Amino acid sequence: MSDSSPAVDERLKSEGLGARIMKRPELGAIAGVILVTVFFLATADAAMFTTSGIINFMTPAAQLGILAIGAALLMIGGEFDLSIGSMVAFAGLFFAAATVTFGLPLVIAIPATFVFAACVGSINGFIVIRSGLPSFIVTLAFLFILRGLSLVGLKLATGGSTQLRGVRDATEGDWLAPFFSGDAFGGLFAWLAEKGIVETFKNGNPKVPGLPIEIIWFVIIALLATWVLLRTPAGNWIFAAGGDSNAATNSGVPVRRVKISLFMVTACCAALVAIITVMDAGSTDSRRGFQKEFEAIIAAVIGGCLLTGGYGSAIGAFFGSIIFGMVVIGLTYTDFDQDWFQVFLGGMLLIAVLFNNAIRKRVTGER
Amino acid sequence: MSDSSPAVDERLKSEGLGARIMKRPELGAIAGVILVTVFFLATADAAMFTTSGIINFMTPAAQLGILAIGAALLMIGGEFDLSIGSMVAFAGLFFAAATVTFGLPLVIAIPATFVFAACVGSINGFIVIRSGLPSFIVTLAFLFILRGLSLVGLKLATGGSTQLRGVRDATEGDWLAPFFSGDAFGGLFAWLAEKGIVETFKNGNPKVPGLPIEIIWFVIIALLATWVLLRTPAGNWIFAAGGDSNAATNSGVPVRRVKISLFMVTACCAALVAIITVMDAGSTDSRRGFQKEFEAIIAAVIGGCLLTGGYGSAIGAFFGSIIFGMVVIGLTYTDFDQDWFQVFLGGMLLIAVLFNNAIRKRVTGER
Amino acid sequence: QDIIVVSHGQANDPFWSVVKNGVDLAAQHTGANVEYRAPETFDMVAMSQLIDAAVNQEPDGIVVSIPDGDALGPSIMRATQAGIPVISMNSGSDVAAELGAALHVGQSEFDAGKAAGAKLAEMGGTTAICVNHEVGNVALDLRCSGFEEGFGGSVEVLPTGNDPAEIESKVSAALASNEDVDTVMALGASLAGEPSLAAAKASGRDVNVASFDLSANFLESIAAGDAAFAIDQQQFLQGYLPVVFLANNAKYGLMPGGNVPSGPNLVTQEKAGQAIELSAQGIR
Amino acid sequence: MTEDTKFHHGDAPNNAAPIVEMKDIEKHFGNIIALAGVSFDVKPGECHCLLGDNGAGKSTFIKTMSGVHKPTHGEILFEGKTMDFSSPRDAMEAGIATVFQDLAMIPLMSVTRNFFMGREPTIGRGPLKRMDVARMNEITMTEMRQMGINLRAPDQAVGTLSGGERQTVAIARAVHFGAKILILDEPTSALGVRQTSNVLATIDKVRKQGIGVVFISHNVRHALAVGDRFTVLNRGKTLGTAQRGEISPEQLQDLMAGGQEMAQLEGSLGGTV
Amino acid sequence: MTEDTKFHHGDAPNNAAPIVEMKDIEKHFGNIIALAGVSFDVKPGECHCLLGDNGAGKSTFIKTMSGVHKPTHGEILFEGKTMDFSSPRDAMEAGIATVFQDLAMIPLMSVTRNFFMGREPTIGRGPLKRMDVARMNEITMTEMRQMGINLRAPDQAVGTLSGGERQTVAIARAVHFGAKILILDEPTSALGVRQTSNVLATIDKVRKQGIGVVFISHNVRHALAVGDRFTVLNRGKTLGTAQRGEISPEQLQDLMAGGQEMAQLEGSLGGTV
Ligand SMILES: Nc1ncnc2c1ncn2[C@@H]1O[C@H](COP(=O)(O)OP(=O)(O)OP(=O)(O)O)[C@@H](O)[C@H]1O
Ligand SMILES: Nc1ncnc2c1ncn2[C@@H]1O[C@H](COP(=O)(O)OP(=O)(O)OP(=O)(O)O)[C@@H](O)[C@H]1O
Ligand SMILES: [Mg+2]
Ligand SMILES: [Mg+2]
Repeated sequence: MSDSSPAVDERLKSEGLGARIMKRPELGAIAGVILVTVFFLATADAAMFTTSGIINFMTPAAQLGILAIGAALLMIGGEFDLSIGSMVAFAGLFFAAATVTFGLPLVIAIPATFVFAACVGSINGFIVIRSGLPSFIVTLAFLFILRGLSLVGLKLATGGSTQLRGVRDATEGDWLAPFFSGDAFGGLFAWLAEKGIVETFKNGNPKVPGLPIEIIWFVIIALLATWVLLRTPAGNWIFAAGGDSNAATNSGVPVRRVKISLFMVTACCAALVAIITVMDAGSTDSRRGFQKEFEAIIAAVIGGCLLTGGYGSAIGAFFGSIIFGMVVIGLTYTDFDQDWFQVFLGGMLLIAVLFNNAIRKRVTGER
Repeated sequence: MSDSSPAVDERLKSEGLGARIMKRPELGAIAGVILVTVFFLATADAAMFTTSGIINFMTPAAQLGILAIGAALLMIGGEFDLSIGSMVAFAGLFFAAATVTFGLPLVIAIPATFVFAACVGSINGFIVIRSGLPSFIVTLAFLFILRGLSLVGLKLATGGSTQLRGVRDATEGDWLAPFFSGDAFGGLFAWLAEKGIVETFKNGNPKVPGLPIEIIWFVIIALLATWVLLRTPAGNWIFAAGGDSNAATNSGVPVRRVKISLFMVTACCAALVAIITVMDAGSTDSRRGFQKEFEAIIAAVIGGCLLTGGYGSAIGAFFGSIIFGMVVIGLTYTDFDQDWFQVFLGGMLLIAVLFNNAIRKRVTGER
Repeated sequence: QDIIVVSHGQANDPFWSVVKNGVDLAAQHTGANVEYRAPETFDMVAMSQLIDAAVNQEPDGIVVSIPDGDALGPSIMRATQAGIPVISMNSGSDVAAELGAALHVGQSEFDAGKAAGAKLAEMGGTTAICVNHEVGNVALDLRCSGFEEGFGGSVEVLPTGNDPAEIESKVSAALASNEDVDTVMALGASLAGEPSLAAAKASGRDVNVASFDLSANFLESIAAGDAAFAIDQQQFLQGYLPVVFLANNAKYGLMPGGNVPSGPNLVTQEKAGQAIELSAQGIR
Repeated sequence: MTEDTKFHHGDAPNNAAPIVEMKDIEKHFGNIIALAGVSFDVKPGECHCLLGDNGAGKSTFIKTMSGVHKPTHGEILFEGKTMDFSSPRDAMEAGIATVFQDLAMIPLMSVTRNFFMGREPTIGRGPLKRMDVARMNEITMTEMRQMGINLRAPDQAVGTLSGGERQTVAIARAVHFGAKILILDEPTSALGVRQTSNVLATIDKVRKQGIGVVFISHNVRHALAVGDRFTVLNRGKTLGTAQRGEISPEQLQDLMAGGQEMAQLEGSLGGTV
Repeated sequence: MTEDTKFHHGDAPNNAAPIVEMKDIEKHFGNIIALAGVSFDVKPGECHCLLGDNGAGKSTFIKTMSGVHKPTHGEILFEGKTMDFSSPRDAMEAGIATVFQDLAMIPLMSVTRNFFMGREPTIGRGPLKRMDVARMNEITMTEMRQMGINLRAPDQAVGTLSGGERQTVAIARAVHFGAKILILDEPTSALGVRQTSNVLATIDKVRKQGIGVVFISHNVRHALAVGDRFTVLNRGKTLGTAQRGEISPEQLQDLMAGGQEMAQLEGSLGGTV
């Protein structure tokens, strides 16, 4: 009973650093990123990997990624949310109407949008929990409902059009605006351009006016989600709820509360994307976020999340979004006939995931 | 050791017929069908429930249903196929090219299409099995690849257009055509119309020329799939493979073979829908089957299949497709503004599923 | 009277929402009971089923768009054979008469594309991209091929998704990877036109951007001289006129004797100002 | 089979108020009657054994005690007050820790994460409040070692542990968090001899601290080794409760078999299986 | 603890050729070494017990025998020929039936469907070939009753069975299909006394039919009751094999505990846990 633990267990082989790293689901997707990068370095126009090129593909990747991280958290928690794409449109309408139609300042409109999204998310969650139905079917219903309501709401707000404009005018000069739109570190980039570190146009303007704000949000959210998952009790509960919700309940995890909170978080991620894109575009329309739920799930799965729940990582979703964004945008930089676009898209995705998987197995010696 | 089983176990309460029926997943969806029917009886134009109206909503339900039954089998077996929608386009192109471009008779073109689809399906399955990746991501890649190839193929076959026409002319008069296109029992319906049993237009033409062939296929496939699931060893293997593929393998179920076969079956269902719709429409384009994979999964889930596998039924998918078809087409018989269409669609789906679920719980006393 | 409109465009598509507004206004003006139906995506099979559903209700007239005469033909013929007057709109001018439609209101997508291409070539374009946000949608494919023919120079079709951010990035990428591109043709103003314009601006090059259909923002850019022009096919009329025709046909048996071309109408800098307000109301 | 053990028994005053009292519990699943009226109580400092044939309803019964199932009928008194646990978490917060027969572990999660699932210790505060991973790992390794299992690493996934290792995690967890009542549903079923004796010793230890233990087992010898009272269930009903010393191993074994005759093995196993 | 049982032992000629012979098996999972060279054989008509501490590698070892794992190193001879089972199905077709520790059952499926999973009897032919559901249900009920479990209905989902009922299904299934070798990984862990004695009696019965039995248990008494030979594993290595009669229960128990001292319980359990 009192045998002390041997310093080194003879039943363990020593393990390389590579194996230890690749075992973490959050890092597996890196192999895919590297592969895709190498592929495009070889085939794409050099413009793709200039500062402006990178920012160019990182912007959609970041918008997708914010959703994907929310979706990944929810998937790890064992549920789906198919309504996030529609939520982007609906929250966008809510936000645009708040600023344009009601003329509210951002300091009210933005929190209101988040609260509103969280409410819708909690309704989703509540129905799923109470009815015991699969979240797939419940949130699917909300996919349609929210999309439909966005259309109806837009027509109401504009008197017949499906596009609500004027957000840029309405929010111009608001002190909160720089946190949700435009580019950050404009000064830095101008300075870098002066020094010749980032490219400039022929007229001397920097090609990149700054770092788009969504990229900063993307990184912050990825770090935050990783922190929550790996270092907080809530993270432990999320894994438990998704791994086996029965066992988790029996072990004292408040599974219902966890799942409803996750639905709210996911909806808030959608609202954030909505606010950013609406402020950037200055307008919203009823098609915003179309099929984004799908892409978000794709990115999360590329990043190693299991559809069955209980396994995955936010950093994985981060890299998954980058892979997806890079492939979608990157193919435009290549010389391939664009008719073949979808074939390449599918092929690249498959190869990236297979590669990532093969590398992981090889390194960790798993079979 | 030799106590004989008591005639009636005192640990069982007696159970009504209702409870016994509702326990079967294949019949749970009936409650949803009834609810939706009642709803439309109350709100829709009376034309919806005339013979022609019923056939009108059964036609899309049947086309969706054939896919949904394939998807349901695959879901019960624990996998997804997101490429069936693209498969419809791709098999449609293959079939149209075979008949129009190469002028093959149906007796060659149809089997070739099935073989071809089965091959693609088996590639899907093979990659899933060998790599151990989730089928979601693998078939997603094929969603893009097949859709892209359809576009490329169409442009090749037509010399630049994305629409291939002339299938109707090419297949006219082929002895196999009546099995895959048009209406069955035309004579019967004409006679019924004469007798005034089915409605006629003002000018005396019967409103229904016959029973669309896809409805017959739909019913046959539903019965066949139910038979396989409930009465054959293969059905047992499908449930086992989806319920816990590890446990199934350990118990001697050839899980790999089962899963690959299911991918092939699903692809063949898609090919059947492709053949039927291409022959009916007389043309094909690269958007055919768009998002059908999604609708098929919806129908299967409405019908009680679990996304996690191992549970569900073909008859459930049958009724799920009918619910979906009825709601989509039914709304056009009502006076609701089209702007509200998606809101109603989502709402109806949610209510139908919630109702079905509530009834089942109430009747079986489950909690 | 009951009139049913079946189109291939969804109610939330900015273009088709204008058609629907036209339909709604015509319903008001004529007092007819009009319903607008469309499949969830560009799906000819689903659309033919919607036409069948419409025929079953035996309305006093049906308005359809015909992007694929083969696929929709039997359903439309079923209507005409049942004695229901049919007017086609938007697409299908080539097959309308053959299928028994009384007349066609619309513009040929191909011709519109051709006109736009010619105009852009005239403005000095030599190398162009055609931003197609729904590859395989035959109507959009036709716009691109018409554009290709009219433009004459080198044209590359750029397939994109439905997401403005993605479209902007892709157009940026296309501009960055080919320095020669001097013309961008977008197939929908709000979805593709506006982000294309943003990408063109960010590239710092002198690129002509034109778009099919209208949106208020895009029109403002035209007025400001940033964008070249927009092609308006005045789809409001495609919704409005057929309903009015059919209502009058039902009431008085009147029907115009030939097709009505609703466009194309190039909205250039001079004309843009007036269109902006109407576009914001969903009329243009 | 001997009855004189090194454990001290009967210390707990027989007249102490029970911590939990379950009165006439019934539980139906649809048309299946799993419990048809069972009464039971646990006093502080005693080990109350719940015995019975397979399918007798033992697990169902303790699940109603620990808040997993709501009883179809009957009353639960906790420290004298009527209680209605709406979830296992409530029961846990009241001080009831359970080792379920299916262990309630998440296979994909690490040993440490499973160990502390639902009750993670934290350090730091405000936004920096986080799990105290180092301490968690240490506690896990120590507690497991005390039960006789040397884990290779605290971050091994539970799904890759051997059956006995996994069961030990569940037991160590319950013991670590058991405040007033510790429920053990066949805790020794997958354990090796060394681990089993550790668990039995642990039961004795926690009992001495005044915690009430509910111990389910099919092993008469294990039950007699640590039990103070014995309640036997059969087909959803109680066959009766006996004090330690009032009943012989053979009688108890007969009761556990539901009164039905057993296969011809008696001799070979020295009276008790 | 007595050694004279009603079972007859040692009937199997010690010099019969083994059905399965495993030579120097190693199994690594990534960087974890679960088996570090284990040799083992089973002869027809004998019950060979595999004993050892938790995590010793018993389950891993029998999984390589039944085709679940491929050994990292080592050789498997089946009836004298080198065998390389690529799946459990192959092993099964060769005549090896296994009760896995985790039972390998599908919770959502009915008892009957689980019982016959992978080997369904059919009637009819051609396209009408179908499962013989009536016979399947009947066999299931009968076999379960023989093991001492009265099922309410053959279509109850396995997930709703009690732990012991579930284990009995797995055992009854393996016994029904075991042709040449029957592997039982802790088959009695969740069983009641009556069911346990039935299982031990069953082991004896099949052994008499010339089937080789591999029996894993942590219960020294159960092992001694039916075992002919005893192999003890410890930390992935064999500690040696003993014939029945060559070793006392106490010695065996010491070996099973991996040679480490046990808690102070010896007395209370009459020598063996
Ligand atoms: N969720 C459920 N649905 C239907 N029946 C159930 C359910 N849970 C348990 N049962 C039934 O209730 C009875 C009692 O089960 P329980 O698990 O309580 O037995 P147990 O005494 O713990 O047996 P064991 O010793 O084998 O673990 C069993 O016959 C079982 O089939
Ligand atoms: N898939 C796996 N991955 C990593 N380690 C594993 C895996 N399977 C087993 N192990 C490890 O191998 C060792 C042996 O496990 P095994 O299940 O064979 O033990 P056992 O002798 O059956 O123990 P028990 O008596 O507790 O069932 C254990 O320490 C376990 O942690
Ligand atoms: Mg139990
Ligand atoms: Mg084991």
